[in-house]
Amino acid sequence: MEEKNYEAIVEAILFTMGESVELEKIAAALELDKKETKKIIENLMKEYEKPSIGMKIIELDGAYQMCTKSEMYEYLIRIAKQPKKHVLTDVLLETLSIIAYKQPITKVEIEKIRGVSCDHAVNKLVEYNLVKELGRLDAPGRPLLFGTTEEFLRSFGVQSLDELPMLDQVQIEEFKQEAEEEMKVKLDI
Amino acid sequence: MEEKNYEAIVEAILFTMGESVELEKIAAALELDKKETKKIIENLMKEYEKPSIGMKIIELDGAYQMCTKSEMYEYLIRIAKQPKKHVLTDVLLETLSIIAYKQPITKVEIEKIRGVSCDHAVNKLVEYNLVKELGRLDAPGRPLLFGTTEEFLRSFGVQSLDELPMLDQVQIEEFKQEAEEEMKVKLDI
Amino acid sequence: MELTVKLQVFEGPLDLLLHLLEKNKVNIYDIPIVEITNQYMEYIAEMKRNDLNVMSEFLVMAATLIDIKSRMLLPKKESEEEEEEDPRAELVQQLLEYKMYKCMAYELRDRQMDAEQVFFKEPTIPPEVAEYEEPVDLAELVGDMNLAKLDQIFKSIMKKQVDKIDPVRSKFGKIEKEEVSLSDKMLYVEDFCKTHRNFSFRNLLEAQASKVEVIVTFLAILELMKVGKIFISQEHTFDDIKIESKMAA
Repeated sequence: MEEKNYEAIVEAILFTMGESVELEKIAAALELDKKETKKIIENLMKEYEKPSIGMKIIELDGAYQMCTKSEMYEYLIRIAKQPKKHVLTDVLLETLSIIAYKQPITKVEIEKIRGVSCDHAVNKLVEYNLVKELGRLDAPGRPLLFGTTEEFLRSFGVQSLDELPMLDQVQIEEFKQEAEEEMKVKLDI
Repeated sequence: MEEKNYEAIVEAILFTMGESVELEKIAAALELDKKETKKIIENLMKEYEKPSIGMKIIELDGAYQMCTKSEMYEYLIRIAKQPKKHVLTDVLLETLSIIAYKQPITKVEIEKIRGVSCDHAVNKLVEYNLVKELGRLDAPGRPLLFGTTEEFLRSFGVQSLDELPMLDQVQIEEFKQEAEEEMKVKLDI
Repeated sequence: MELTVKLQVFEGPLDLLLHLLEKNKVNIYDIPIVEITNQYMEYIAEMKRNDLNVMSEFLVMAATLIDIKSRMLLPKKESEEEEEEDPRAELVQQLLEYKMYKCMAYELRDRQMDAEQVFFKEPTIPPEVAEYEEPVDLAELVGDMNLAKLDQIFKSIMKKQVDKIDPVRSKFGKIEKEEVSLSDKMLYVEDFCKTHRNFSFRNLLEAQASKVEVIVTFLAILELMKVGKIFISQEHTFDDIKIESKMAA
């Protein structure tokens, strides 16, 4: 190989590792800087978008992982074992969404929002590896802080926490104004 | 996908399975006969010969497997050689201390003490060879018992397990009394 | 059994409250607190009282609703110096936040369904490469951690365990459920009305043995007033309330 086929190397790395591989590591293996490496990976990702290719490359918080395209699911399910799925109840999903948006967060804060004790839900989420401890809050009782894991990003097809679907300030404001309009109408009658 | 991208499907199958997959199985997943399937696989194999691709498809006794091209080994080794960033987090340290002082102990007991699921932490500690399985508890479900390893003793400069200063009943009583004293003081105010 | 079925519908008091608001087609910002409180209490009454942990969560919200309800019944301060805050404001804020996360939870569920269609691969590291897998460097991992520090960590965990045992509450005996039912109390007040046509609210309360009895007596008065069996009057805020029986003697 006279000229290095960087894309082929990245491909081989992601294929072999199976798991997510951090940008730094790939850059070190290629002996390139992070910026150049990122460009190569992005090219490869674009290449993989072709319908003639069965896999895709996903980004997870600065790491990359190879997986199959969802269109392949119906064929794969005939031959491969279904990846282990955790059925998330409404309680678990609500708790998870609070943790995702408010991390790092303590159990007490979660309980304040939901109005219900969350011990069981948080423990289950930790067990499912969707949530992890982030350390302890520097406050009386040193309560545990929780946040989401890389597995959370993977299971929900989110690249990074910044990419979480947002009810942004604008939407909230609109929501409020709408309600206020309605109120006025009522008061006018 | 209007026209089935058979090659993409084969690719996805070989990727997902990792190991060798028999022709029959691939044919069944594609809903094609073996002859047609074989042709598709052979096309794909030829495609993979391109130097811009990091993997190859090999045939083994009527079965097919996707693997990395051997030219890629040197890069993979670089990835493997990169020191992994291992850190003993708070979670790991807390779990380790509980195991050290309470061994042999089951995961359930650790969870009771910490109030959070400990699967991940215990697995990591086992991976780091600081903790090992000691057998199973003779109780319903026969849960695994965990204890510290010799490496743990060495790394923490302990001569033998007896040297672990035990938090005995006396100390626990003291803690309790301390807590009660504190409460009394508060109530007196 | 009934409780678990119901709980699948309502994941806690806020969930129930949102349901009631939707059912009544009212806006979160304009909660008709009296109606909602009544409906909420009806729901609580229907719940089988066999899981105190769950019940208590619902009861905390019931108390909040009743608190708001009573604050709204009180005449507003006449001074216009400071604008009085709507007693519902805090609840509205909480409901809005909860609603937002509920909405996000649905969004997440959709995403999960899409993401689930994807397969990952186990690592297949060729033996030539696997040889180079470096073992974990324990010395570096452990760093300056030592037994004394580990001991400290353990002690602080155990101390937390001990702290969890509330020295006051752990000495409490069993809490017996006090049987004070609203309907019983209403009968009691009606009886009282027969012998005392006009009486003071304070006097009536003085005859009550416990806090629960006082509260239920107050609720009984409200209920009897609503159905028109008694008439109440009060000259000034915080004055004693005069109760007059409207029932035939």
